[in-house]
Amino acid sequence: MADAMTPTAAHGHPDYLSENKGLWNWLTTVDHKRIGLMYLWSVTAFMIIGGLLALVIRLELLTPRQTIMSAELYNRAFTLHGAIMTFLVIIPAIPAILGNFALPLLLGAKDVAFPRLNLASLYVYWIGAAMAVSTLLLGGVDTGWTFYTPYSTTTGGGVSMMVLAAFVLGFSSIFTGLNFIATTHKLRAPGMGWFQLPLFVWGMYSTAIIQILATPVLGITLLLLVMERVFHIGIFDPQLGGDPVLFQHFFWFYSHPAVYIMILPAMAVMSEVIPTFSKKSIFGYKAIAFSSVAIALLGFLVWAHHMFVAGMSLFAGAIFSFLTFFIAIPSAIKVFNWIATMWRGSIDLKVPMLYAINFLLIFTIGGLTGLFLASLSTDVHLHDTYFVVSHFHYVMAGSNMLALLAGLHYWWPKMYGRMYNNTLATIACTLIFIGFNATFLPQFVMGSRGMPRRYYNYLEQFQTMHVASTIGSWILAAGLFLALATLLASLRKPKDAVPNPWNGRTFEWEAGSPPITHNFEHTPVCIYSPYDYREHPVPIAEEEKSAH
Amino acid sequence: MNWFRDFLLPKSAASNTGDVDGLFMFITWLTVFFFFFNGGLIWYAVRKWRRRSNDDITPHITHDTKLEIIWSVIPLIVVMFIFFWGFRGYVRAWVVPNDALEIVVTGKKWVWEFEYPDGSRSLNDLHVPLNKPVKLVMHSEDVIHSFFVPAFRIKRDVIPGRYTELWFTATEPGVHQVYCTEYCGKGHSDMLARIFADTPEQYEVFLREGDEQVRKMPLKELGKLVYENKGCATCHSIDGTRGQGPSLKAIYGQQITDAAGKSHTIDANYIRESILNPQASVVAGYEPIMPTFQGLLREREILGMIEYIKSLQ
Amino acid sequence: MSNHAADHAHEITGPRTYSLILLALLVLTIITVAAARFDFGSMNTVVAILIASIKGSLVALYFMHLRHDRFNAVIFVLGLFFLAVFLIWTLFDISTRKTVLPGNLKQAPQAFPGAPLNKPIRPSTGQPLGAPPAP
Amino acid sequence: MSDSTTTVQTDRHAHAHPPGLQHHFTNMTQQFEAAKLGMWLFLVTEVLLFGGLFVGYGIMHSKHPEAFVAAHHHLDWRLGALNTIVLLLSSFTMVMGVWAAQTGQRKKLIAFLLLTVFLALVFMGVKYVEYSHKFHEGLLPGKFYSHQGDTVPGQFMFFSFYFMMTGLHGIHVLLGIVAILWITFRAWRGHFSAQYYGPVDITGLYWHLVDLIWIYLFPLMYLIS
Ligand code: HEA
Ligand code: HEA
Ligand code: HEC
Ligand code: CUA
Ligand SMILES: [Cu+2]
Repeated sequence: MADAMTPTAAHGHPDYLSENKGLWNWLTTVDHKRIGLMYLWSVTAFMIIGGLLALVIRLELLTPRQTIMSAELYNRAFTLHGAIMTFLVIIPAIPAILGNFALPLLLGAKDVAFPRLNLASLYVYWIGAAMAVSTLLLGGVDTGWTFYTPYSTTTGGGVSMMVLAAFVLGFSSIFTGLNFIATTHKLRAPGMGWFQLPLFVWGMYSTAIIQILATPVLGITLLLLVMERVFHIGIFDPQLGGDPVLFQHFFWFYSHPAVYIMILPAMAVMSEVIPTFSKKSIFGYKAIAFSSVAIALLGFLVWAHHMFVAGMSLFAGAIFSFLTFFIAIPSAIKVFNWIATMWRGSIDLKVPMLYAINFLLIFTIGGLTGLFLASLSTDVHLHDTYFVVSHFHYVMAGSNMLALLAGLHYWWPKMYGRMYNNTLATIACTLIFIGFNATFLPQFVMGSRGMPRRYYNYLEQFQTMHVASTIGSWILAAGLFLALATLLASLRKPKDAVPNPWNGRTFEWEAGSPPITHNFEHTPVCIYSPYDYREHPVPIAEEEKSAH
Repeated sequence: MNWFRDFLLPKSAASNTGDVDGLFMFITWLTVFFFFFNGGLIWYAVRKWRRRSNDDITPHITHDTKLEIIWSVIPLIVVMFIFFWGFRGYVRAWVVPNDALEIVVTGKKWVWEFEYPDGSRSLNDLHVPLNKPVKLVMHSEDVIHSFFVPAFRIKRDVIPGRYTELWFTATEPGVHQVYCTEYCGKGHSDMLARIFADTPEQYEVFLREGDEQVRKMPLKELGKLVYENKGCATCHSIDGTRGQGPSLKAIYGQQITDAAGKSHTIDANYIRESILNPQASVVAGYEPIMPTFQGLLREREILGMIEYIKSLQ
Repeated sequence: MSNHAADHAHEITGPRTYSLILLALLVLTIITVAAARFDFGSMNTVVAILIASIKGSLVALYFMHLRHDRFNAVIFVLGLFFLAVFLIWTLFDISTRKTVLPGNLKQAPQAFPGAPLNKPIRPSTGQPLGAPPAP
Repeated sequence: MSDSTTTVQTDRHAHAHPPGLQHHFTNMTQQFEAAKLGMWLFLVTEVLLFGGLFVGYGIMHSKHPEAFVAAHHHLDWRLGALNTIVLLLSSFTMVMGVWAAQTGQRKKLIAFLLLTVFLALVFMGVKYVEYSHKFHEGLLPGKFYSHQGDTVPGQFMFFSFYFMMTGLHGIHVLLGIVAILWITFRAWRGHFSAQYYGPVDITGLYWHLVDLIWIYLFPLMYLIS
């Protein structure tokens, strides 16, 4: 992006990993890169916990009736799986790991706007995580991650604690979002206008809008739920004149936009990885940028599509269904733009690109199955069946996890200054793709055949598909563990990564691998478009002149 | 391609499913198409433009407005089409025919209770006549449940403090599975029910003698069920205390005097008459307020009642 | 956006304006109280909200300097906009819900604290349901 | 908020940084604008947090209008109005404090800030009177409601909202008092000048939002009919 290549450590500054070693220095750091890494390992830990819970769930579902645990335990298991995966894994995953690590680098900034708030967000995350895990000691939570009233106000166990944990985790998410918006506005490198922002930044920015606007409503919803449990304030209790379905409005006003907190960052990663490995300018920069914002804003208008069968009125149902469909348009635009980016490029099938291609395929399925659910009459049949479970695993577990892995493999050399074993990582990627589809494709079929979700016991007729799904989950787990092991193994080598291993054009590749604490030896200046892959890039200023 | 539909969806057994199935298959094919379309494009691109050397030169293409408009407008048309199709099916499922048979459904942890227009009730088994619209008026006694019949493609939440409705016309005779699809706790996955879509003959039998559950029940138990479910309990106690009506405890074989001064022995015939034609002899000291149960109790239920009263010694 | 910053630093509103705004706010407070004693029928709440919004705008525009702060004003209004969406659409659903009743009930059973719990009425008997029989 | 109020970081490049400028900003204006933007974003989250309660209140009010109207007669609108005036005055003194900071008048700044704190304490005092009165009559939230002689059933729900909303607001007032005291302390230490007054401005924004919320709470709680 800038003219000069800064060689690593030319001035003799140690990189951010080597400087000020020691646990205490890490725990008190305000360096966005270190915070990103601490998020990485925290989230990975919870992903493993959540994933093991998923394996346990799948094992229980191997046979009808009791296989390895009781109904009560099963209900606690899927609730904890859902809550951990959403609140502790996927919402922080890409923004807090890759966003924290890469966003200031991509902007050519020294840090995020509020570094100490950034560290606070990590601590808040840890507190929330500790609270969530502590519910295990309080007897577990058996409400499902959606906490629907009146079940959640009447059941025992650690519901209040889990709800407060989600409340606390909300703040962590708000802090991150707030930081990203302020950073994008105020800390861009000289010369970097809005349309020279790398698209990753646009994606993070749109995500942050949702984090800021929606998360507080989740906060107040959860507080109301706790109040209902402790004080019986009555708002969700039909016997006291309240309305249990009102809770669902409150919950989904946050949680639908929240699903775009999960996918927009994934799309943001795609917009970096695909041009880099196609060695070609991103196709339709503005369309992708505006689609991100459009998805973020439209996402606020459709929440009640989760409630089509909850006794909603005909009109309300029709309006919410109608609006839901509009989100498919910006999503479609993005998918086609990415494919067009690959068209006539020079496609290098390195590991991040493989993950990106897998993402495209899996997101196509995940997104299009959303249309079954957005359409009124088919949703009536499919609501709360395994079809929905499969839909959201395709978009959350599939798309987001693949994008996280793509981004991780993409920026890994930057993070740790080391290259991983390409062959092993490719095998892992293949296993994940096969395992993922083997796990979740059968779930579409059993769902449309009527298998309800959150069922510990099921009718014999569904067993074949449950068995297939369970076996798939083992392949998937094997792939994920292999991917993790490959990355970890690379850490035992000396640092061998060059500053720009993939020939990327964005600023982070001008910093060292790994970068120094303040990122750049010299503040970079934005002269070329971040996606100009020509042999002789044309400065933006000239390009604009010739356009007139 | 019918095998594919039959693989994905349970066999349809109600009148309104055609719309849903058609749309379902349409979106299925759309998904399959786009999966292979996108996959094909990617595959082609990767085959054709795989990186040969690090100095590959690529064209500098930033956008193509015409193309981008095309691939925004086509999905827009497609989704609007889907919306209207889905909306049509939803409206059809929404508007209940006036002549529908009304059945009141109560969901509670973790059973379904059905109440027929004649006041008889059953647990987890619902009998409906074939080819007649049936309307379910549903409510819950505790948490939210959801009534789901895959073969009819219908589902609606069952909510405490409020009634919701659902209707269908069964077109396939036989037994259809009902699930609870709103998570409601420990017994959620066992909160199942069955809908028996009866041919006219079967339905006749059901109306006359009750469902299988009732037909198999010992008389005494059936009597107890009737006592609890048909409202006897609101006026008659079984522990000897006086209510709006005399207690039923230990009355069998007793002598009583009615308001007209005639005396009767309480035997099977007397009980039968008291139920079917209560005003024929009103027990002294009571108002003649007992309603007749003519037509509301089946013959076997009356026999059960007699046995039950006999047992209350 | 950031380049505007320096120029605005000197646009300092003085005590005079602030005092006038304070006066306006106090007067509006009196008007709210007065308006509350007056019956506008179904418009009562609307009038109250309207006056509150005028007051709120004064605070935001003058005391919080949104008058000179276009960008932050956009952010703030965006927040209010989505809050309005939340309120209006939730109310819309709740107010258009279909009231379903079993054939023999004319009116939905009402529930309130203190009163017996909201036991649904059993159509055949017109009586509230008793304790659920064991399955 | 706290990020803008941080002390100088030791910078390896050892440029001559103005006091109060953090290492990753290039100049004071940039830092001030960023902090202000951050504060506004935070205020938006506050609006939506309270907004959720307002939505809940609005819906329950429309569901049980008689109960809410009957219940609100237990509130004394005169105390509510008094508190409204107190908060408006405090907003005024706060903004005057910001003005004093902008014009570099340290003494006036401290005076106005202390005045603001004083008014905030008056507000809390009045709230204390109101609350103890409610406690006394058993007008408590949810299951603790023990008031006798209600004519319309369902009045308890009004008080659930009353306590949640004024309670959350009260917590914000308390936090505001702490923040203003901290700013006063820093003003007293001479941290601020006509060039560097960001933290005062930002605390002011927060305080005005607390006022703004009360402006809506007052008619909705005390004056409904
Ligand atoms: C990352 C998370 C994520 C994402 C991105 C999405 C994306 C979408 N979701 Fe999903 N959804 C969830 C997570 C997500 N969802 C979760 C967690 C639940 C369940 C929660 C619970 O109950 O526990 C859920 C449930 C859910 C429901 C409720 C189902 C029910 O309970 O009955 C609905 C209904 O409308 C829905 C719709 C959609 C739609 C229309 C999209 C769209 O955004 C998809 C748009 C994408 C595409 C359309 C594909 C790309 C386009 C092309 C390849 C071009 C071709 C396209 C056309 C011709 C149109 N989702
Ligand atoms: C991000 C979200 C996410 C993710 C990733 C997953 C992942 C998986 N989920 Fe989960 N799931 C949910 C979110 C998620 N799920 C939610 C919200 C629910 C609803 C809960 C409710 O109903 O309340 C649900 C419910 C749910 C059910 C339905 C339960 C029921 O309704 O009865 C099932 C059943 O099969 C299931 C299975 C799986 C499986 C097999 C995986 C597998 O993909 C897991 C594989 C992962 C591992 C085996 C861990 C290995 C990981 C590593 C080694 C780390 C690697 C990391 C790096 C390299 C950085 N999930
Ligand atoms: C509305 C109140 C009411 C209901 C409901 C009711 N009864 Fe009665 N019943 C009475 C009254 C009052 C009497 C006494 C007057 C009479 O004999 O008519 C009575 C009398 C009787 C008697 C005669 C008792 C005696 O001591 O001679 C029998 C037997 C009886 N009822 C059975 C039933 C059965 C079985 C049912 C339910 C299927 C039922 N009743 C429902 C009010 C009721
Ligand atoms: Cu009842 Cu699930
Ligand atoms: Cu959604």
